[in-house]
Amino acid sequence: MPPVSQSIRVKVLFFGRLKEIAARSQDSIDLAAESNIESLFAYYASRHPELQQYRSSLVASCNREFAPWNTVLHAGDEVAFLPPVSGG
Amino acid sequence: MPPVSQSIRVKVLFFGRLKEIAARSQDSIDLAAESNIESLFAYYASRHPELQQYRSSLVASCNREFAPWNTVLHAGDEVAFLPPVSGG
Amino acid sequence: MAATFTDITKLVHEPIDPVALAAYVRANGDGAIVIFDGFVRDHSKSRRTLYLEYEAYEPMALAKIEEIAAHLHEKFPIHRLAVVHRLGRLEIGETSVYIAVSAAHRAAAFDACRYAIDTLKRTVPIWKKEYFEDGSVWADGELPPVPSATSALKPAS
Amino acid sequence: MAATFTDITKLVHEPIDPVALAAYVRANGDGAIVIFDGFVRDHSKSRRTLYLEYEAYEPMALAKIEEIAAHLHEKFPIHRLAVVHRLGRLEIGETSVYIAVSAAHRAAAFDACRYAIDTLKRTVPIWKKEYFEDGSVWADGELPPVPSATSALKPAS
Repeated sequence: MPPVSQSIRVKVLFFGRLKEIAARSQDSIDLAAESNIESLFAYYASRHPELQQYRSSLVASCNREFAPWNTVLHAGDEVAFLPPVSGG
Repeated sequence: MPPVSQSIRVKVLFFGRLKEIAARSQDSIDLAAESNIESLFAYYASRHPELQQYRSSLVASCNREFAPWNTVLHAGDEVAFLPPVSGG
Repeated sequence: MAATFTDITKLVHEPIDPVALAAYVRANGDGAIVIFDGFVRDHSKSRRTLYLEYEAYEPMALAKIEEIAAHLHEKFPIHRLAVVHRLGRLEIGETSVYIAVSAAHRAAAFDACRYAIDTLKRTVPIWKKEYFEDGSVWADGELPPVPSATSALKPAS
Repeated sequence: MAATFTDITKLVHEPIDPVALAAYVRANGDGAIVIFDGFVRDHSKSRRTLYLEYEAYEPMALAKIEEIAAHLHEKFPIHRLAVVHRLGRLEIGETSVYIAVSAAHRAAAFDACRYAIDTLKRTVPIWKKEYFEDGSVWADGELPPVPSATSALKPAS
Protein backbone atom coordinates (compact mmCIF):
# COMPACT_ATOMS: atom_id res chain seq x y z
CA MET A 1 0.00 0.00 0.00
CA PRO A 2 1.51 3.34 -0.95
CA PRO A 3 1.98 5.86 1.86
CA VAL A 4 -0.48 8.74 2.02
CA SER A 5 1.48 11.35 0.27
CA GLN A 6 -0.68 14.44 0.14
CA SER A 7 -3.85 16.12 1.36
CA ILE A 8 -6.84 17.06 -0.74
CA ARG A 9 -9.11 20.08 -0.49
CA VAL A 10 -12.86 19.59 -0.80
CA LYS A 11 -15.85 21.89 -0.59
CA VAL A 12 -18.56 20.98 1.91
CA LEU A 13 -22.19 22.21 1.93
CA PHE A 14 -24.78 22.01 4.69
CA PHE A 15 -28.53 22.30 4.19
CA GLY A 16 -31.66 22.58 6.28
CA ARG A 17 -31.19 21.94 9.96
CA LEU A 18 -27.62 20.78 9.35
CA LYS A 19 -26.75 24.30 8.26
CA GLU A 20 -28.14 25.60 11.53
CA ILE A 21 -26.26 23.05 13.64
CA ALA A 22 -22.99 23.52 11.81
CA ALA A 23 -23.63 27.26 11.89
CA ARG A 24 -22.45 27.51 8.32
CA SER A 25 -23.75 26.78 4.86
CA GLN A 26 -20.40 25.88 3.37
CA ASP A 27 -16.84 25.10 4.23
CA SER A 28 -13.60 24.29 2.51
CA ILE A 29 -11.43 21.68 4.17
CA ASP A 30 -8.16 19.81 3.66
CA LEU A 31 -8.41 16.06 4.14
CA ALA A 32 -5.96 13.19 4.08
CA ALA A 33 -5.98 11.50 0.69
CA GLU A 34 -8.27 8.46 0.62
CA SER A 35 -10.70 10.12 3.06
CA ASN A 36 -14.29 9.23 2.40
CA ILE A 37 -17.63 10.95 3.06
CA GLU A 38 -18.10 9.03 6.31
CA SER A 39 -14.84 10.31 7.76
CA LEU A 40 -15.62 13.83 6.58
CA PHE A 41 -18.94 13.71 8.42
CA ALA A 42 -17.23 12.29 11.52
CA TYR A 43 -14.94 15.30 11.53
CA TYR A 44 -17.88 17.72 11.62
CA ALA A 45 -19.73 15.60 14.17
CA SER A 46 -16.70 15.80 16.45
CA ARG A 47 -16.91 19.59 16.30
CA HIS A 48 -20.73 19.76 16.46
CA PRO A 49 -21.85 16.70 18.46
CA GLU A 50 -25.54 17.39 17.76
CA LEU A 51 -24.88 16.43 14.14
CA GLN A 52 -24.28 12.81 15.13
CA GLN A 53 -27.92 12.15 15.94
CA TYR A 54 -28.86 13.00 12.36
CA ARG A 55 -26.34 10.65 10.79
CA SER A 56 -28.92 7.91 10.16
CA SER A 57 -31.43 10.30 8.61
CA LEU A 58 -29.10 12.03 6.17
CA VAL A 59 -27.86 11.35 2.72
CA ALA A 60 -24.75 12.75 1.14
CA SER A 61 -23.95 13.89 -2.34
CA CYS A 62 -20.67 14.16 -4.14
CA ASN A 63 -20.45 16.52 -7.09
CA ARG A 64 -24.23 16.92 -7.12
CA GLU A 65 -25.03 13.21 -7.27
CA PHE A 66 -26.29 11.21 -4.34
CA ALA A 67 -23.32 9.21 -3.06
CA PRO A 68 -22.79 6.38 -0.58
CA TRP A 69 -20.97 7.13 2.65
CA ASN A 70 -17.87 5.18 1.68
CA THR A 71 -17.30 7.28 -1.45
CA VAL A 72 -13.59 8.15 -1.54
CA LEU A 73 -13.01 11.87 -2.03
CA HIS A 74 -10.73 13.60 -4.48
CA ALA A 75 -9.34 17.10 -4.66
CA GLY A 76 -11.99 19.59 -5.79
CA ASP A 77 -14.97 17.42 -4.90
CA GLU A 78 -18.11 19.16 -3.69
CA VAL A 79 -19.73 17.20 -0.88
CA ALA A 80 -23.13 18.06 0.58
CA PHE A 81 -24.98 16.71 3.60
CA LEU A 82 -28.70 16.54 2.87
CA PRO A 83 -31.55 16.05 5.32
CA PRO A 84 -34.71 14.30 4.14
CA VAL A 85 -36.04 16.39 1.26
CA SER A 86 -39.38 18.17 1.59
CA GLY A 87 -39.94 20.09 -1.61
CA GLY A 88 -43.23 20.17 -3.43
CA MET B 1 -104.10 -10.62 -18.04
CA PRO B 2 -106.14 -7.47 -18.30
CA PRO B 3 -106.90 -6.26 -21.83
CA VAL B 4 -104.89 -3.32 -23.11
CA SER B 5 -107.28 -0.57 -22.38
CA GLN B 6 -105.61 2.63 -23.45
CA SER B 7 -102.72 4.19 -25.28
CA ILE B 8 -99.92 6.22 -23.71
CA ARG B 9 -98.10 9.21 -25.08
CA VAL B 10 -94.29 9.40 -24.72
CA LYS B 11 -91.67 11.87 -25.81
CA VAL B 12 -88.78 10.51 -27.89
CA LEU B 13 -85.38 12.14 -28.43
CA PHE B 14 -82.70 11.32 -31.00
CA PHE B 15 -79.05 12.29 -30.73
CA GLY B 16 -75.93 12.22 -32.86
CA ARG B 17 -76.22 10.25 -36.06
CA LEU B 18 -79.62 8.92 -34.99
CA LYS B 19 -80.98 12.42 -35.20
CA GLU B 20 -79.68 12.66 -38.76
CA ILE B 21 -81.14 9.29 -39.78
CA ALA B 22 -84.51 9.92 -38.15
CA ALA B 23 -84.39 13.44 -39.58
CA ARG B 24 -85.69 14.80 -36.31
CA SER B 25 -84.37 15.52 -32.84
CA GLN B 26 -87.61 14.77 -31.06
CA ASP B 27 -91.00 13.24 -31.49
CA SER B 28 -94.16 12.67 -29.52
CA ILE B 29 -95.90 9.35 -30.07
CA ASP B 30 -98.89 7.36 -28.83
CA LEU B 31 -98.12 3.75 -27.95
CA ALA B 32 -100.14 0.79 -26.80
CA ALA B 33 -99.97 0.46 -23.04
CA GLU B 34 -97.28 -2.00 -21.92
CA SER B 35 -95.04 -1.01 -24.85
CA ASN B 36 -91.37 -1.11 -24.01
CA ILE B 37 -88.31 0.68 -25.36
CA GLU B 38 -87.48 -2.17 -27.71
CA SER B 39 -90.86 -1.96 -29.44
CA LEU B 40 -90.60 1.82 -29.62
CA PHE B 41 -87.25 1.51 -31.38
CA ALA B 42 -88.68 -1.14 -33.72
CA TYR B 43 -91.34 1.34 -34.76
CA TYR B 44 -88.77 3.95 -35.77
CA ALA B 45 -86.58 1.32 -37.44
CA SER B 46 -89.53 0.29 -39.58
CA ARG B 47 -89.86 3.86 -40.77
CA HIS B 48 -86.08 4.49 -41.08
CA PRO B 49 -84.51 1.11 -41.91
CA GLU B 50 -80.97 2.51 -41.58
CA LEU B 51 -81.59 2.81 -37.85
CA GLN B 52 -81.67 -0.96 -37.46
CA GLN B 53 -77.95 -1.38 -38.09
CA TYR B 54 -77.21 0.82 -35.07
CA ARG B 55 -79.44 -1.12 -32.70
CA SER B 56 -76.53 -3.08 -31.19
CA SER B 57 -74.43 0.03 -30.67
CA LEU B 58 -77.03 2.16 -28.95
CA VAL B 59 -78.25 2.59 -25.46
CA ALA B 60 -81.56 4.03 -24.39
CA SER B 61 -82.59 6.23 -21.52
CA CYS B 62 -85.94 6.66 -19.86
CA ASN B 63 -86.54 9.86 -17.94
CA ARG B 64 -82.85 10.75 -18.15
CA GLU B 65 -81.55 7.50 -16.71
CA PHE B 66 -79.96 4.75 -18.77
CA ALA B 67 -82.58 2.04 -19.16
CA PRO B 68 -82.65 -1.53 -20.45
CA TRP B 69 -84.49 -2.23 -23.70
CA ASN B 70 -87.29 -4.12 -21.98
CA THR B 71 -88.24 -1.14 -19.82
CA VAL B 72 -92.03 -0.79 -19.95
CA LEU B 73 -93.12 2.72 -20.78
CA HIS B 74 -95.68 4.91 -19.07
CA ALA B 75 -97.53 7.98 -20.13
CA GLY B 76 -95.33 11.04 -20.04
CA ASP B 77 -92.04 9.14 -20.17
CA GLU B 78 -89.14 10.76 -21.99
CA VAL B 79 -87.18 8.17 -23.96
CA ALA B 80 -83.91 8.92 -25.72
CA PHE B 81 -81.81 6.84 -28.10
CA LEU B 82 -78.13 7.46 -27.44
CA PRO B 83 -75.19 6.52 -29.66
CA PRO B 84 -71.83 5.74 -28.03
CA VAL B 85 -70.89 8.89 -26.11
CA SER B 86 -67.82 10.87 -27.14
CA GLY B 87 -67.60 13.88 -24.85
CA GLY B 88 -64.36 15.03 -23.24
CA MET C 1 -68.44 12.96 2.36
CA ALA C 2 -68.16 16.71 1.97
CA ALA C 3 -71.18 18.62 0.80
CA THR C 4 -71.15 19.22 -2.91
CA PHE C 5 -73.02 22.50 -2.95
CA THR C 6 -69.79 24.37 -3.54
CA ASP C 7 -68.95 22.45 -6.70
CA ILE C 8 -69.24 23.93 -10.16
CA THR C 9 -70.85 21.55 -12.67
CA LYS C 10 -71.81 23.15 -15.94
CA LEU C 11 -72.45 22.79 -19.63
CA VAL C 12 -71.58 26.00 -21.45
CA HIS C 13 -71.94 27.33 -24.97
CA GLU C 14 -69.17 29.89 -24.72
CA PRO C 15 -65.40 29.60 -24.12
CA ILE C 16 -64.36 28.09 -20.77
CA ASP C 17 -62.36 30.36 -18.45
CA PRO C 18 -59.72 28.10 -16.86
CA VAL C 19 -58.23 30.82 -14.69
CA ALA C 20 -61.54 31.54 -12.95
CA LEU C 21 -62.26 27.85 -12.41
CA ALA C 22 -58.82 27.08 -10.99
CA ALA C 23 -59.15 30.08 -8.67
CA TYR C 24 -62.59 28.93 -7.61
CA VAL C 25 -61.53 25.51 -6.38
CA ARG C 26 -58.48 26.88 -4.55
CA ALA C 27 -58.80 27.48 -0.82
CA ASN C 28 -56.21 28.08 1.87
CA GLY C 29 -56.99 24.85 3.66
CA ASP C 30 -55.98 22.87 0.57
CA GLY C 31 -52.51 22.09 -0.60
CA ALA C 32 -53.01 20.67 -4.06
CA ILE C 33 -55.01 21.17 -7.21
CA VAL C 34 -55.03 18.77 -10.12
CA ILE C 35 -56.44 20.00 -13.41
CA PHE C 36 -57.41 18.22 -16.58
CA ASP C 37 -57.76 20.45 -19.64
CA GLY C 38 -59.01 18.67 -22.75
CA PHE C 39 -58.88 20.66 -25.96
CA VAL C 40 -59.38 20.30 -29.68
CA ARG C 41 -56.53 18.55 -31.47
CA ASP C 42 -55.64 19.63 -34.99
CA HIS C 43 -55.86 16.09 -36.30
CA SER C 44 -57.78 12.87 -35.86
CA LYS C 45 -56.40 9.56 -37.13
CA SER C 46 -54.00 11.44 -39.41
CA ARG C 47 -56.67 13.66 -40.96
CA ARG C 48 -56.48 17.39 -40.46
CA THR C 49 -59.37 18.54 -38.32
CA LEU C 50 -61.02 21.88 -39.15
CA TYR C 51 -63.23 22.20 -36.10
CA LEU C 52 -65.53 20.17 -33.87
CA GLU C 53 -69.13 20.35 -32.83
CA TYR C 54 -70.32 18.96 -29.53
CA GLU C 55 -73.94 18.26 -28.78
CA ALA C 56 -75.48 16.90 -25.60
CA TYR C 57 -78.68 15.58 -24.14
CA GLU C 58 -78.33 18.58 -21.89
CA PRO C 59 -80.50 17.88 -18.85
CA MET C 60 -79.31 14.27 -18.64
CA ALA C 61 -75.68 15.21 -19.29
CA LEU C 62 -75.79 17.79 -16.52
CA ALA C 63 -77.41 15.29 -14.15
CA LYS C 64 -74.71 12.73 -14.97
CA ILE C 65 -71.96 15.29 -14.33
CA GLU C 66 -73.56 16.13 -10.98
CA GLU C 67 -73.68 12.41 -10.17
CA ILE C 68 -69.97 12.16 -10.93
CA ALA C 69 -69.26 15.11 -8.64
CA ALA C 70 -71.28 13.64 -5.78
CA HIS C 71 -69.60 10.28 -6.26
CA LEU C 72 -66.13 11.85 -6.19
CA HIS C 73 -66.84 13.39 -2.79
CA GLU C 74 -67.92 10.00 -1.47
CA LYS C 75 -64.93 8.22 -2.88
CA PHE C 76 -62.04 10.65 -2.35
CA PRO C 77 -61.09 13.16 0.38
CA ILE C 78 -61.31 16.18 -1.87
CA HIS C 79 -62.44 19.72 -1.25
CA ARG C 80 -63.89 21.47 -4.28
CA LEU C 81 -64.52 20.40 -7.79
CA ALA C 82 -65.21 22.15 -11.08
CA VAL C 83 -66.36 20.11 -14.08
CA VAL C 84 -67.30 22.13 -17.14
CA HIS C 85 -67.99 20.87 -20.66
CA ARG C 86 -68.44 23.16 -23.61
CA LEU C 87 -70.97 22.51 -26.39
CA GLY C 88 -71.41 23.86 -29.91
CA ARG C 89 -68.67 24.64 -32.39
CA LEU C 90 -65.09 24.57 -31.08
CA GLU C 91 -62.00 25.63 -32.97
CA ILE C 92 -58.60 23.91 -32.85
CA GLY C 93 -56.91 24.44 -29.48
CA GLU C 94 -60.07 25.45 -27.64
CA THR C 95 -60.89 23.72 -24.36
CA SER C 96 -63.82 21.29 -24.57
CA VAL C 97 -63.67 19.98 -21.02
CA TYR C 98 -62.02 21.38 -17.91
CA ILE C 99 -61.87 19.59 -14.57
CA ALA C 100 -60.19 21.04 -11.48
CA VAL C 101 -60.06 19.30 -8.10
CA SER C 102 -58.65 20.67 -4.87
CA ALA C 103 -57.65 18.57 -1.88
CA ALA C 104 -55.44 18.65 1.16
CA HIS C 105 -53.22 15.99 -0.40
CA ARG C 106 -52.23 15.28 -3.95
CA ALA C 107 -53.14 11.60 -4.21
CA ALA C 108 -56.84 12.29 -3.74
CA ALA C 109 -56.74 15.18 -6.20
CA PHE C 110 -55.06 13.05 -8.88
CA ASP C 111 -57.32 10.06 -8.32
CA ALA C 112 -60.48 12.16 -8.33
CA CYS C 113 -59.56 14.19 -11.41
CA ARG C 114 -58.74 11.10 -13.41
CA TYR C 115 -61.83 9.28 -12.24
CA ALA C 116 -63.90 12.31 -13.24
CA ILE C 117 -62.68 12.51 -16.82
CA ASP C 118 -62.69 8.73 -17.31
CA THR C 119 -66.27 8.50 -16.05
CA LEU C 120 -67.40 11.55 -17.99
CA LYS C 121 -66.11 10.10 -21.25
CA ARG C 122 -67.86 6.81 -20.62
CA THR C 123 -71.21 7.89 -19.19
CA VAL C 124 -72.18 11.47 -20.01
CA PRO C 125 -74.43 11.82 -23.08
CA ILE C 126 -72.33 14.21 -25.14
CA TRP C 127 -71.36 13.64 -28.78
CA LYS C 128 -68.56 15.03 -30.87
CA LYS C 129 -68.71 15.55 -34.61
CA GLU C 130 -65.40 16.07 -36.37
CA TYR C 131 -65.24 18.30 -39.43
CA PHE C 132 -62.54 17.68 -42.03
CA GLU C 133 -61.81 19.25 -45.39
CA ASP C 134 -63.69 16.48 -47.15
CA GLY C 135 -66.57 15.87 -44.79
CA SER C 136 -67.56 15.16 -41.25
CA VAL C 137 -67.92 12.14 -38.97
CA TRP C 138 -69.36 11.39 -35.57
CA ALA C 139 -66.44 10.42 -33.39
CA ASP C 140 -66.16 6.86 -32.16
CA GLY C 141 -67.40 6.72 -28.64
CA GLU C 142 -68.07 4.47 -25.72
CA LEU C 143 -71.34 2.74 -24.94
CA PRO C 144 -72.38 3.68 -21.40
CA PRO C 145 -73.11 0.82 -19.02
CA VAL C 146 -76.85 0.27 -18.61
CA PRO C 147 -78.48 -1.38 -15.61
CA SER C 148 -79.34 -4.98 -16.40
CA ALA C 149 -82.81 -5.76 -17.66
CA THR C 150 -83.88 -7.75 -14.65
CA SER C 151 -82.88 -5.32 -11.97
CA ALA C 152 -84.31 -2.33 -13.76
CA LEU C 153 -87.77 -3.70 -14.47
CA LYS C 154 -90.28 -1.22 -13.23
CA PRO C 155 -93.05 -2.40 -10.98
CA ALA C 156 -96.34 -2.72 -12.87
CA SER C 157 -98.27 0.49 -12.75
CA MET D 1 -38.25 9.62 -26.72
CA ALA D 2 -38.97 13.21 -27.67
CA ALA D 3 -36.25 15.79 -27.25
CA THR D 4 -36.57 17.73 -24.05
CA PHE D 5 -35.20 21.04 -25.27
CA THR D 6 -38.67 22.50 -25.32
CA ASP D 7 -39.34 21.76 -21.65
CA ILE D 8 -39.33 24.40 -18.95
CA THR D 9 -37.48 23.30 -15.80
CA LYS D 10 -36.81 26.06 -13.33
CA LEU D 11 -36.22 27.14 -9.76
CA VAL D 12 -37.57 30.63 -9.20
CA HIS D 13 -37.48 33.16 -6.38
CA GLU D 14 -40.58 35.06 -7.46
CA PRO D 15 -44.24 34.06 -7.84
CA ILE D 16 -44.99 31.35 -10.39
CA ASP D 17 -47.21 32.35 -13.33
CA PRO D 18 -49.48 29.35 -13.95
CA VAL D 19 -51.27 30.89 -16.92
CA ALA D 20 -48.05 31.38 -18.86
CA LEU D 21 -46.81 27.87 -18.09
CA ALA D 22 -50.10 26.20 -19.05
CA ALA D 23 -50.11 28.18 -22.29
CA TYR D 24 -46.51 27.22 -22.97
CA VAL D 25 -47.09 23.47 -22.86
CA ARG D 26 -50.24 23.69 -24.98
CA ALA D 27 -49.92 22.94 -28.68
CA ASN D 28 -52.50 22.22 -31.35
CA GLY D 29 -51.25 18.69 -31.88
CA ASP D 30 -52.05 17.82 -28.27
CA GLY D 31 -55.43 17.05 -26.83
CA ALA D 32 -54.82 17.02 -23.11
CA ILE D 33 -52.97 18.87 -20.38
CA VAL D 34 -52.70 17.69 -16.82
CA ILE D 35 -51.56 20.19 -14.22
CA PHE D 36 -50.44 19.81 -10.64
CA ASP D 37 -50.46 23.00 -8.59
CA GLY D 38 -49.06 22.62 -5.08
CA PHE D 39 -49.54 25.59 -2.78
CA VAL D 40 -49.09 26.64 0.82
CA ARG D 41 -51.73 25.26 3.19
CA ASP D 42 -52.84 27.40 6.11
CA HIS D 43 -52.18 24.63 8.59
CA SER D 44 -49.81 21.76 9.28
CA LYS D 45 -50.77 18.97 11.67
CA SER D 46 -53.48 21.17 13.21
CA ARG D 47 -51.16 24.13 13.79
CA ARG D 48 -51.85 27.37 12.00
CA THR D 49 -49.08 28.09 9.51
CA LEU D 50 -47.93 31.70 9.07
CA TYR D 51 -45.69 31.19 6.06
CA LEU D 52 -43.08 28.84 4.63
CA GLU D 53 -39.51 29.13 3.52
CA TYR D 54 -38.06 26.84 0.88
CA GLU D 55 -34.36 26.41 0.35
CA ALA D 56 -32.57 24.23 -2.17
CA TYR D 57 -29.19 22.93 -3.14
CA GLU D 58 -29.89 24.86 -6.30
CA PRO D 59 -27.57 23.42 -8.94
CA MET D 60 -28.24 19.85 -7.83
CA ALA D 61 -31.99 20.46 -7.46
CA LEU D 62 -32.17 21.86 -10.97
CA ALA D 63 -30.16 18.93 -12.34
CA LYS D 64 -32.51 16.49 -10.61
CA ILE D 65 -35.56 18.26 -12.04
CA GLU D 66 -34.00 18.05 -15.51
CA GLU D 67 -33.37 14.35 -14.94
CA ILE D 68 -37.03 13.88 -14.06
CA ALA D 69 -38.08 15.70 -17.23
CA ALA D 70 -35.80 13.60 -19.41
CA HIS D 71 -37.03 10.43 -17.73
CA LEU D 72 -40.67 11.40 -18.29
CA HIS D 73 -40.09 11.71 -22.02
CA GLU D 74 -38.52 8.25 -22.07
CA LYS D 75 -41.29 6.68 -20.04
CA PHE D 76 -44.47 8.35 -21.35
CA PRO D 77 -45.67 9.58 -24.77
CA ILE D 78 -45.93 13.21 -23.74
CA HIS D 79 -45.26 16.41 -25.63
CA ARG D 80 -44.15 19.30 -23.45
CA LEU D 81 -43.46 19.65 -19.80
CA ALA D 82 -43.10 22.53 -17.36
CA VAL D 83 -41.76 21.87 -13.86
CA VAL D 84 -41.17 24.95 -11.75
CA HIS D 85 -40.41 25.11 -8.01
CA ARG D 86 -40.35 28.35 -6.09
CA LEU D 87 -37.83 29.08 -3.33
CA GLY D 88 -37.67 31.64 -0.53
CA ARG D 89 -40.54 32.89 1.58
CA LEU D 90 -44.05 31.87 0.47
CA GLU D 91 -47.30 33.11 1.93
CA ILE D 92 -50.42 31.01 2.51
CA GLY D 93 -52.09 30.06 -0.77
CA GLU D 94 -49.04 30.78 -2.95
CA THR D 95 -47.91 28.12 -5.40
CA SER D 96 -44.71 26.33 -4.41
CA VAL D 97 -44.59 23.84 -7.27
CA TYR D 98 -46.32 23.81 -10.64
CA ILE D 99 -46.15 20.95 -13.11
CA ALA D 100 -47.94 20.96 -16.47
CA VAL D 101 -47.74 18.14 -19.01
CA SER D 102 -49.26 18.07 -22.47
CA ALA D 103 -49.88 14.93 -24.49
CA ALA D 104 -52.01 13.62 -27.32
CA HIS D 105 -53.90 11.42 -24.86
CA ARG D 106 -54.85 11.90 -21.27
CA ALA D 107 -53.47 8.71 -19.73
CA ALA D 108 -49.88 9.68 -20.51
CA ALA D 109 -50.42 13.21 -19.23
CA PHE D 110 -51.87 11.97 -15.93
CA ASP D 111 -49.21 9.32 -15.44
CA ALA D 112 -46.36 11.68 -16.25
CA CYS D 113 -47.64 14.53 -14.09
CA ARG D 114 -48.08 12.27 -11.09
CA TYR D 115 -44.74 10.58 -11.61
CA ALA D 116 -43.12 14.02 -11.80
CA ILE D 117 -44.45 15.33 -8.50
CA ASP D 118 -43.93 12.00 -6.70
CA THR D 119 -40.33 11.82 -7.89
CA LEU D 120 -39.68 15.50 -7.19
CA LYS D 121 -40.82 15.13 -3.60
CA ARG D 122 -38.62 12.10 -3.06
CA THR D 123 -35.43 13.04 -4.85
CA VAL D 124 -34.97 16.77 -5.38
CA PRO D 125 -32.85 18.51 -2.71
CA ILE D 126 -35.32 21.15 -1.57
CA TRP D 127 -36.28 21.78 2.05
CA LYS D 128 -39.29 23.44 3.59
CA LYS D 129 -39.32 25.27 6.90
CA GLU D 130 -42.71 25.92 8.43
CA TYR D 131 -43.26 29.05 10.50
CA PHE D 132 -45.91 29.03 13.22
CA GLU D 133 -46.94 31.58 15.81
CA ASP D 134 -44.73 29.90 18.39
CA GLY D 135 -41.73 28.89 16.35
CA SER D 136 -40.58 27.11 13.25
CA VAL D 137 -39.73 23.56 12.20
CA TRP D 138 -38.13 21.88 9.25
CA ALA D 139 -40.83 19.77 7.63
CA ASP D 140 -40.60 16.01 7.76
CA GLY D 141 -39.27 14.80 4.49
CA GLU D 142 -38.22 11.78 2.54
CA LEU D 143 -34.73 10.35 2.35
CA PRO D 144 -33.72 10.10 -1.30
CA PRO D 145 -32.54 6.72 -2.53
CA VAL D 146 -28.76 6.57 -2.80
CA PRO D 147 -26.83 4.19 -5.05
CA SER D 148 -25.50 1.28 -3.02
CA ALA D 149 -22.00 1.49 -1.63
CA THR D 150 -20.57 -1.32 -3.71
CA SER D 151 -21.79 -0.19 -7.08
CA ALA D 152 -20.85 3.41 -6.52
CA LEU D 153 -17.25 2.90 -5.42
CA LYS D 154 -15.07 5.05 -7.57
CA PRO D 155 -12.08 3.53 -9.30
CA ALA D 156 -8.82 4.40 -7.55
CA SER D 157 -7.42 7.59 -8.94
